[in-house]
Amino acid sequence: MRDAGSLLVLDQVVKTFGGVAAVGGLTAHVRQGSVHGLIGPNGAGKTTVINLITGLFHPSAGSIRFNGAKLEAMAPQDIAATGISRTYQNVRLFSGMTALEQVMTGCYLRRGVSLWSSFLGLPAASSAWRSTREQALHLLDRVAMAHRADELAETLSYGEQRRIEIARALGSDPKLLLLDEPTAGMNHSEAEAVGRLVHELRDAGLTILMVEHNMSLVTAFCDSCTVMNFGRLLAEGDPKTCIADPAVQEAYFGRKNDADRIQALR
Amino acid sequence: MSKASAAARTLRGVLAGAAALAIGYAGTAAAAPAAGEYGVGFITENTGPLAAAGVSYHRGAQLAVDEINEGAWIGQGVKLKLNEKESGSDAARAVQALTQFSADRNVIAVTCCILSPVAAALKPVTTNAKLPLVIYGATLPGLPQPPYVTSVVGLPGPQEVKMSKMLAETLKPKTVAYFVNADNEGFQNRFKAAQKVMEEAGVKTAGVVSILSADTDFTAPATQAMATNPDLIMVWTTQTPAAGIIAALRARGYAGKISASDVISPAPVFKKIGAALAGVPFPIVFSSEISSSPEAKKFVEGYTKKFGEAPDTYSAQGYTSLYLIAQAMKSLDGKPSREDLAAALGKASAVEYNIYGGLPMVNGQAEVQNSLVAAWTADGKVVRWENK
Amino acid sequence: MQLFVEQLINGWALGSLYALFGIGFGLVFSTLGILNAAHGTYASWAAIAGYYAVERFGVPFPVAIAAGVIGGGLLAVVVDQIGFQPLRAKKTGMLGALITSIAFWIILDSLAGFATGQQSLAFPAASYPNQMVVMGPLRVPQMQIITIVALLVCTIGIHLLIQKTRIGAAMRAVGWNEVAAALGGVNARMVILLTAFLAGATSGLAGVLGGISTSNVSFTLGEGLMLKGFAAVVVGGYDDVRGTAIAGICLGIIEVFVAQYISTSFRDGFTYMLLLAFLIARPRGLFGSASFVRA
Amino acid sequence: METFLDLWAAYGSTVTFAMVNALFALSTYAVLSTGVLSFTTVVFAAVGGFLAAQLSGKFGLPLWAAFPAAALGGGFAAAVVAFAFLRLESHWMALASLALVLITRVTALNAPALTGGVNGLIVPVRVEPLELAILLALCTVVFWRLHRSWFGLASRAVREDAAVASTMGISPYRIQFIAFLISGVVGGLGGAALAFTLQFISPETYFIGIAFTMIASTVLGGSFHWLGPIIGAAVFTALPTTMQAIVPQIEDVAKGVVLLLIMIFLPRGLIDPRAWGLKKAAKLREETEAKRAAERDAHA
Repeated sequence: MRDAGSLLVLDQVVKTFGGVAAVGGLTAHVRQGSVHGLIGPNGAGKTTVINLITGLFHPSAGSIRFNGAKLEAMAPQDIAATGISRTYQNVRLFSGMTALEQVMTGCYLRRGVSLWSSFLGLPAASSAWRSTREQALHLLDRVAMAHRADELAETLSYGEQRRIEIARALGSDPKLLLLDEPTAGMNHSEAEAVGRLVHELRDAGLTILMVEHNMSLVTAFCDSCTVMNFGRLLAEGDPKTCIADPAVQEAYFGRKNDADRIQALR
Repeated sequence: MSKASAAARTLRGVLAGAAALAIGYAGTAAAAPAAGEYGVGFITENTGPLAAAGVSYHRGAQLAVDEINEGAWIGQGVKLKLNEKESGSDAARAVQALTQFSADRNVIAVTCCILSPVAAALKPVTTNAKLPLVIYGATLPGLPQPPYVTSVVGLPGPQEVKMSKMLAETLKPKTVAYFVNADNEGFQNRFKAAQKVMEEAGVKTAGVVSILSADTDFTAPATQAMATNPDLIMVWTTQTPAAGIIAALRARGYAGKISASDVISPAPVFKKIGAALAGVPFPIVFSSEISSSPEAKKFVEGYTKKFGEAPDTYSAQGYTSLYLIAQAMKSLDGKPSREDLAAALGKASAVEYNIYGGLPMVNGQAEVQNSLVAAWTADGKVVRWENK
Repeated sequence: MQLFVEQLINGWALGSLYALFGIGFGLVFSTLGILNAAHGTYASWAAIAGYYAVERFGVPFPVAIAAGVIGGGLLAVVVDQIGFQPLRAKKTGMLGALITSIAFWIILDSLAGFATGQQSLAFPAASYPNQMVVMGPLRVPQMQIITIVALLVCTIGIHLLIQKTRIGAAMRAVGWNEVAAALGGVNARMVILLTAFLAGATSGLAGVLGGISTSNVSFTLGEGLMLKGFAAVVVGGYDDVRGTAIAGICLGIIEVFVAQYISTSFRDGFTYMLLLAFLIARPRGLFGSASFVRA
Repeated sequence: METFLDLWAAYGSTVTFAMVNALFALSTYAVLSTGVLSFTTVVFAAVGGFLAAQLSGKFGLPLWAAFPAAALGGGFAAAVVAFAFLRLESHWMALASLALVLITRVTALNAPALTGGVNGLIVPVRVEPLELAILLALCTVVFWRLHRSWFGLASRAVREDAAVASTMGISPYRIQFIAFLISGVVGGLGGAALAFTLQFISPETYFIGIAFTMIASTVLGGSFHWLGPIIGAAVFTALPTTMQAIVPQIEDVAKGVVLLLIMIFLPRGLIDPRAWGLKKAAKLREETEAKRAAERDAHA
């Protein structure tokens, strides 16, 4: 029943590495057109969940459904083609590419021409290339990076690189955007800007699943959230309610010994 | 470039050469090339897999140039200069070296190659460039192609046949086991020639053990050959395997007769293997210790003085190649062109100055007349082989 | 039957050389991530070092072996520090190191040619145990027994070192991820030096033993070992010395038997077909651990 | 004019071999630019070389018919190799491809009917330097187009981070498979070009020597732009000739040392667009700072 309005459904997803369960039977729902937070202490398995959704890992058990498609056995590029796009916890831009080239690469899925006609430089391919370039510049403008379009991305500051990565992820015109700690390493005003961008995107019809550490940002940005600990669901629902949950409080602040142990396990 | 025009050019070259030769021949006594220094390109193999032999070839050639220049052998004021370029036994590098020589106007002839495939690779290039090439080492039949390609190295066959007959008669073996290079056609031919002689003499083949040139461990092949329990083991392989096989046979306790080819004649092989080589017969056309012609003695003396060691069969071949070139030079008048020289080389009916006691040439290919059967003594001397 | 057993031992001894060399090559590949084209020259130089120790100083057999082993190890350390260390900071991955190793291969091979006067040398027969050990109907050369035992000792020793000691754990950590190892308090530099030395020394031992028993001390020695040692590493799985040892022995035995019972022409083809089959059907090798997870 | 002819005659063969090596390097670059280190160019070259030699020798095919056949042969071999090898992890891929080079030589040695075995094959047709230059130019145009197309962008992404590229809808397998096909075609052409240049080939012609020449050329020249392999091949081919002229005694040692020095000081090769970008960024930063300083001065 709850599946009805959900764009993405994780059902009893398990992922084990050498016998250790990083994700142990997680069930979660992401509503269409919402900003959904995925939160939890370090080592809770949040990034693993993102990797499972995007196909970099395949679940050991359980299913992931997106917009009617079953993702669990699909290759990453096929999952991307269904309309899922992402950023990375540690920015993973391509070395040696300019900011514009990064975003152009992100536009690969909607290039509109075959590799073959692009190689031959047919008129249709050239005009498609130009229009894709325009789109990429527009996306860069959207994250306020258009003035840096022709610079090597790796020469830019960390915050700028994060913004380029978001622009790149938007290149494929996704239905679902997965942001893995998009504000990590940013100052307050930069983080605010990311928050505004996220809301703009949502209002334009995009669904967003974001991993976020900062509780105040979660309450500020997210419409709903899922809290994980030790690869399991701890709480789900409205962000404020979730954070107030004693189990969540304990996972984050209590039982310091456990936190240390998790830290050691990583 | 079309083949027709190449052929036409070749033909023109040959005709011009023949004409020049005819003129030269008419006045042999008066023939003398213009004084000056003429370059001879020498493609060395001083590095790479065959460097051990390559150094010897090179030294032989160096000595020949010294002798020819000092004695004004070609004519007053006519000198040869050896220009060396290294190939490392690699065909591509050898081709590069040859084209560079062909660009050097001062180079009138080139001499090269231990490996037949490398020589084969140079053949079209040298013919195209109309630059005479004298082969000093490679022995695949059909390599020489006068006038541009000639060879001073006798083809294997006669020496092997001669030795095999001798061994069949004196040793009277009932069975023979053979070692043969699976990847060297020259040695396969030698093996086949020897086997034919033996079988005609009623000697059975106990077994054939094939090895590869690059092999180094011969314990297993030795075990294999010894298991056939032969009266004689004939080793028809390149140098390193031959030395290794004989060492391995003796190390495993084989006390029977072994024979080999001239590859075990150079001194470093004895230094390496030692007494295990003693009494192993091999056919040879030149030996610093046995060959006794005045030319051979002069060669040995000069070589020993210059390089501090006795020459081997390879240095003898390098030496001979230069004398063939000098001989062709000598027959020409005025400033010799490459074409003229090629024609003279192609026409040569013998290497006149040689250390073999005669070295006739047929169609640009030297033929060995006199070969000996020699063996190492336990204290490292090469002597005529006797059945003991 | 006697022939069969003798050839089995011949193959075993030959394969032990391949395996010994392969262990060194595999150590560098798995721990330092370097496909080292110059590795064969360590074996050549170890044999040359051992040879000159005997030739010039008349040292006894064990000292000659030690000279080769230490020589191979030191050479490996020098090559690593000159050729590979400057590239580590620049993150050129496997490629950069491959090219510098090709450069060292060219240099060391050519210098080895000079060092031996372009000849193939051999240890004087009196300088090593060159008798046959008689065991019933069998006669086995002493050097074969020494080679077989050397492989056994090295395999067990290095396996224990890697699996059971702190240093070994550190080596595995470096192999996994150098940055992580440095953060985890492992002195990566020390581990690199130790690995390079150990790899050079093991391959050096193969070189000096091979140089003695095949009567061939020259630059071609390393090349031959390199091709077959490489095969042993691939078949055995590059991150497990036991796999390399077993694969090496098997390759040696197969090689000898193919030559004895089938044909020499097919010998190398057989080895490499086996290699290809393993690469495609079981790329982890005999004992190789499951492929890593990378995202 | 005469001096020029002399120079050409002396170094013409170096130029010719540089062009042949450039084809090998481009073939290696084709796969390397999608993040695959593979030595299989040698295999493709052997297929192309022996095919071209046999077609022109036995069936009298002219040069320009033999080249396309060699390209097809190389491409077909590449398809087979890619199918078998592309699922291997990168380290294994490198080892597997090296093993395949060894296997190719043994196979060629034992198939004398096709390859002439140990005695090799005489190739009756010769390629002129100009024809070779045209062939290389054609290949270069292809690589130039590829670089500027979606394939170029996708292959750079796959090389830098295949996992990230895959989450953007780029199939690394597909990109690398295409790269192998290109590598096979160009490698086959290179093999034929070598056969028509040497006019003699044997199984030894297509062996480790080529593997190391091509990989060294590519990395030396720079594997991040198509110009790199061409420049690298020129340098690497000219190196022995130069060393022979300067230090003939220790030619090989000198060649190794030069290679070593270039790698240590220019590990990304001679042609490195990224370094240009970094330089540009540094310059830009300087300018901005200068401007800021000027503004400060103006305010003061």
